[in-house]
Amino acid sequence: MSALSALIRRDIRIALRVGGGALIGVFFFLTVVVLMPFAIGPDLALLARLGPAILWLGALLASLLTLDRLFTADHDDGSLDLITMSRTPLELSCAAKALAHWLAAGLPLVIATPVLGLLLNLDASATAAIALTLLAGTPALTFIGMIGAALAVTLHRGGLLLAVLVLPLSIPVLIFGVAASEAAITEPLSFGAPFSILCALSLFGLIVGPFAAAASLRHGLD
Amino acid sequence: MSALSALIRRDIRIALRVGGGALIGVFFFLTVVVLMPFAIGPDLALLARLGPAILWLGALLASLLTLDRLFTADHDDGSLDLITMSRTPLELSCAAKALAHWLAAGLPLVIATPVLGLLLNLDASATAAIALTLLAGTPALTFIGMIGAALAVTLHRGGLLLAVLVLPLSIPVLIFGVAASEAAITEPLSFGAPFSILCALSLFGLIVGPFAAAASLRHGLD
Amino acid sequence: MSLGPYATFIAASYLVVLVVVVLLIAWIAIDYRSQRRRLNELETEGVTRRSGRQTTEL
Amino acid sequence: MTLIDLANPTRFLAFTARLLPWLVAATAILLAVGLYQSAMAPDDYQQGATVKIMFIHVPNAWLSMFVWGVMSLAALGTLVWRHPLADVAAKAAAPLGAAFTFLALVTGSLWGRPMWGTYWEWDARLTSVLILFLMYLGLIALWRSVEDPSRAARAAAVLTLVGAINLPIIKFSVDWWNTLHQPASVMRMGGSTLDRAFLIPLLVMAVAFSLLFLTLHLAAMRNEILRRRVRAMQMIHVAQAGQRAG
Amino acid sequence: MRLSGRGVRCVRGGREVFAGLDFEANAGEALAVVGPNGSGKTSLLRLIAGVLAPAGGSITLERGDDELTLPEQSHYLGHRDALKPALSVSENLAFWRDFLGGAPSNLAESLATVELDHAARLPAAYLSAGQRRRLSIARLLTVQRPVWLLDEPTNALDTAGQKLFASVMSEHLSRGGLIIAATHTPLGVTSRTLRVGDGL
Amino acid sequence: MRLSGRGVRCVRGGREVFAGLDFEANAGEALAVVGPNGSGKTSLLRLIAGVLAPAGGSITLERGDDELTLPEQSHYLGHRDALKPALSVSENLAFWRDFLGGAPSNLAESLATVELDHAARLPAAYLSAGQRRRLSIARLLTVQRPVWLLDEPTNALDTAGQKLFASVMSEHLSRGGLIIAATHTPLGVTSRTLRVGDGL
Ligand code: HEM
Ligand SMILES: Nc1ncnc2c1ncn2[C@@H]1O[C@H](COP(=O)(O)OP(=O)(O)OP(=O)(O)O)[C@@H](O)[C@H]1O
Ligand SMILES: Nc1ncnc2c1ncn2[C@@H]1O[C@H](COP(=O)(O)OP(=O)(O)OP(=O)(O)O)[C@@H](O)[C@H]1O
Ligand SMILES: [Mg+2]
Ligand SMILES: [Mg+2]
Repeated sequence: MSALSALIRRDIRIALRVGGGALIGVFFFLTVVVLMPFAIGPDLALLARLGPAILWLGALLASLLTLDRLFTADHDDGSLDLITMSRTPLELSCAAKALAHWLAAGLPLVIATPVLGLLLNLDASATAAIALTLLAGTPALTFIGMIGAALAVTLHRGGLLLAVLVLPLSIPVLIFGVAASEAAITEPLSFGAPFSILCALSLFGLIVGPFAAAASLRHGLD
Repeated sequence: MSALSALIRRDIRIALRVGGGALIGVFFFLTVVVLMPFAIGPDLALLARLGPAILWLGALLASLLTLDRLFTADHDDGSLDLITMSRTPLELSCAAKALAHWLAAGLPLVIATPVLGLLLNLDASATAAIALTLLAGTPALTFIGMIGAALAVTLHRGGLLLAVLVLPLSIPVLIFGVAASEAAITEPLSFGAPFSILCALSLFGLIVGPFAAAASLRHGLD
Repeated sequence: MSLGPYATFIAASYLVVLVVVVLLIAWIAIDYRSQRRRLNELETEGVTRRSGRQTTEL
Repeated sequence: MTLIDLANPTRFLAFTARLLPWLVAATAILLAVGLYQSAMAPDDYQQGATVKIMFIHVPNAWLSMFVWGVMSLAALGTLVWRHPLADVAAKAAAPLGAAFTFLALVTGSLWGRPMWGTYWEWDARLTSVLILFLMYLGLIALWRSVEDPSRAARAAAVLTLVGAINLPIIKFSVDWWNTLHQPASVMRMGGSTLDRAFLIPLLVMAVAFSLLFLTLHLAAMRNEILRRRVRAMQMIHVAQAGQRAG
Repeated sequence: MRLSGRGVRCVRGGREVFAGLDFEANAGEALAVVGPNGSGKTSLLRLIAGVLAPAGGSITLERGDDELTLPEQSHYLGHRDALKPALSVSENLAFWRDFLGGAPSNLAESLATVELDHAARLPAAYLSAGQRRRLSIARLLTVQRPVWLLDEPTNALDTAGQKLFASVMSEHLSRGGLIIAATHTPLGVTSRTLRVGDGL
Repeated sequence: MRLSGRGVRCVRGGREVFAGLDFEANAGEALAVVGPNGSGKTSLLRLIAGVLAPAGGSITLERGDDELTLPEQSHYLGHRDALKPALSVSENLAFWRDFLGGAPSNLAESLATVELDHAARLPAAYLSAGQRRRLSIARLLTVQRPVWLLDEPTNALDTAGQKLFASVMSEHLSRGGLIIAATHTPLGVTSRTLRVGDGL
């Protein structure tokens, strides 16, 4: 237990120190959102309509941008060898690392959503709905992305195909996330269905992610 | 001259072999485009109208996604020291690296555009116009992003911080890229003006980028 | 002086400016105190700044 | 005392110590006069009393851009002359600039609600100020995230200069953007030429805020110099401890 | 306690590095693995550490802790030093202590042993090559493990550092520890020698 | 040709590493930089290589090529070996040859000198520590530079490799080259010694 909490604390600390982790993720999110009107035009109604998609894309991007080095950084400096050798099961260590990543990079996005909702002219209930779906969905992004991050360690000898195979897994999350947010805005009654699928995806990722990542790491070291 | 071409060939070869670069960029591009219909709903006219904006946003984000390790990878393995010491001016080496990155990661986006145009219900001439603006504009994105990538070396940290620092700088490119594409679709006569500004921005980036990057690299090594 | 129907907005904007300026001043003042204090602490610990440095150095 | 002398940090500290009280007094007096005049200013026939927001909004908006200009000059000093005092000036200015930009945004929003019926509009000028604000935040993040101040200074200088080139581009391109999508509709007020009744309080407030910036900037620079001295002495402290151990 | 390998075979990148390798080391003994560059010394250590899988043969630890696997009872000190540049020296060490389950209190002590106490608050990015190596050695001291797997441990150490490390090793041996070290230079403690890759 | 430093001062991360350092080396001479860990040997080499800027003093090369700066006439061999794991051994070497402007033909020859010819087509990721070091040394042979700046060059080399490298160095010296090497072990060629960091 204390081993896992040490790992989580270390990763969060590094994230916060190196490049400001949380805050910078939020900045990035903010910048992406600010970019939108430049591309789409200052049409507030349209912006509001695209709001959920924009916020979800921003969140996906903000998690993707930092996720790819989740394990390669530890591999390159040799930490991963020691983590594999340690008495903590590798699955738990992987889960702890993903959790730390989500705490440092995913959660701040959820917290920043209300401010961004204001800029996109979303009303309070819509913003709340999007924040809720992000809260339920970003863990899935992190935990599924973790598999790709683990494969990246294995693959530094070529064969990027696998990494690309993992990315599509995050598309369902994105689609149901956006669908749930839109449902919440346009027809509140049908919010439940996509939202529960989103939660199911997150749970699924929570279970499959660490095992798949640990399996590919075990075979990936050399 | 042969030094620069050696550098370009090496970087392209690594990008293609280790992967990530081109394929992941194109893949992300695809994700963004596929997601939009879900967000907007089945309104084909609206989709076509937003087409240029969506494609440009996708391209902007996709080039960002792969740019952040442009110099840090070379810094971490010591190549950057030797590149700085060599007889090739650092500005030219920087430009060569950015060019290689554009060839490996930017050009595939341009090539993928026709396919994505189909998904967005754009007609042939509109797709061609967008591809043309992307061809003229993505070099600007790469060359401006290069400044951020160079700052990453100075700061010992990659990823988001740079994206945040550089994203505002790429806004003019986005504005004129979208403006030119839309002009090509709605009123072909006024295509020239924004398009030439776009080209001017690319040229401008081509000049400022390498100098700024080289300046920050020179001070950044230790 | 009557501020009309939008008095809250006017008052709010003046208030925000006041608060931010006061915060800035307070931050600078507190920062000054704490730097001075740490400098004194170090000096009483017998740490000296090196002599013979270039004039442009801090 | 020449400019060269001022470049010496110790002399700078001594000089500003003598200058600051006068500056504080001047700022306070001008602010008081400006506030009094703006309170006494008549209502605008179109905007009513909300025109009073102008007296704080416009100076802050001006300063938000002016401070970036100051930082750009300092950045040149850092890169060309490699002068540590230029680093200090740039670093001390960034939070101040961010604060003024923030105030321009907030007061503008608060003015926008009664005038346009909305706090925020994706309008050219508003968006470019928001981007300016983001760039300030990015710059502050950069300053904070690098341990070694002189390294941070050079990185920040490159970014400041690139940003400075970009500012006019943003402004200029934003016009294009606007004409393509919607006609310009903002930033109008009772005629383009200001009545003297508004102009004089506005100018007084502008000068007062500029003085405020100057005062705060000099004070923040002093803090920064002291901070670096503390840092240098801590380093020596560490080295001396190492010497004793080794 | 006895660590032994029987007929160990190692394949890397599709090529056989060595085969039929036998070795053994008892508690209190150091085994120096020597051989030309590319003969498979590092590979052997990584096999023992469990981060590589053997293509044949077996490696066993007898009379160790039965609850734990061999890697879980081992320290591995490789070329890559598992330090995070953004964390300070003591933060780095504290993390490994907590993660590997060391006793809570002996951090400052092991830093002092490797003469890094004055640098405890520096970020690890500021360390020189030898200082990094010393910090890695501090990890061995902070967490108790009976088996030490060392890959060219004296690299980058200055003469004083090499002496210091020799005394650290003999202290470990005298407490019943076991050391397997790949090396090109004399190890500094009495050791048996295992030669790999002569056939190549 | 003569490389000399006068009153060189080095500050890293805000801390002074050394100050007032004088040194000189003439053509055909090797200078061994020695000193305890963290005394600034690597820093000195990087100052000469131009990747660090001195905080004071000056470093000059007399009677070299007037058209070129000192770094442009130097080879730097550091801890990080500037190899791309995804490229093969010969691709790596060919890149540095082309980029640094070496003669076109002598690639296979220098690989043979460092005994890596059999591994020419392996990806560099597959190399052992000593093999990587040998590949870095091949770079020195492929491109001609009068000044060699070597940071613990014999690290990870086996005994044969150390001998081989000694002969490479003396060959370079006999052709009028100049070597500055930071080291903790005897260099293998006759050299003068520069001691750094004794004051600290
Ligand atoms: C968030 C909202 C706003 C922002 C970010 C903003 C920003 C700015 C900026 C940057 C300037 C300086 C422009 C220059 O000197 O070129 C400015 C000036 C000005 N603003 Fe605003 N503004 C906002 C809202 C408003 C509103 C709602 C009004 C009035 C209805 C207004 C009225 C003015 C006026 C009268 C000036 C002076 C123009 C001049 O220099 O002649 N602003 N604002
Ligand atoms: N990147 C850096 N930033 C700040 N300080 C550094 C950096 N690298 C090294 N230092 C500090 O500079 C001093 C000299 O380091 P250097 O690497 O030159 O030592 P060295 O003599 O090569 O030591 P070693 O024998 O261990 O290789 C050390 O005290 C170290 O802490
Ligand atoms: N990651 C890898 N993938 C494939 N082959 C590898 C890998 N690492 C090393 N090899 C090969 O395995 C062999 C043994 O390598 P190893 O690193 O064990 O040698 P070593 O004895 O430690 O050499 P050195 O003295 O140079 O450290 C070498 O021939 C090398 O080419
Ligand atoms: Mg080895
Ligand atoms: Mg060194």
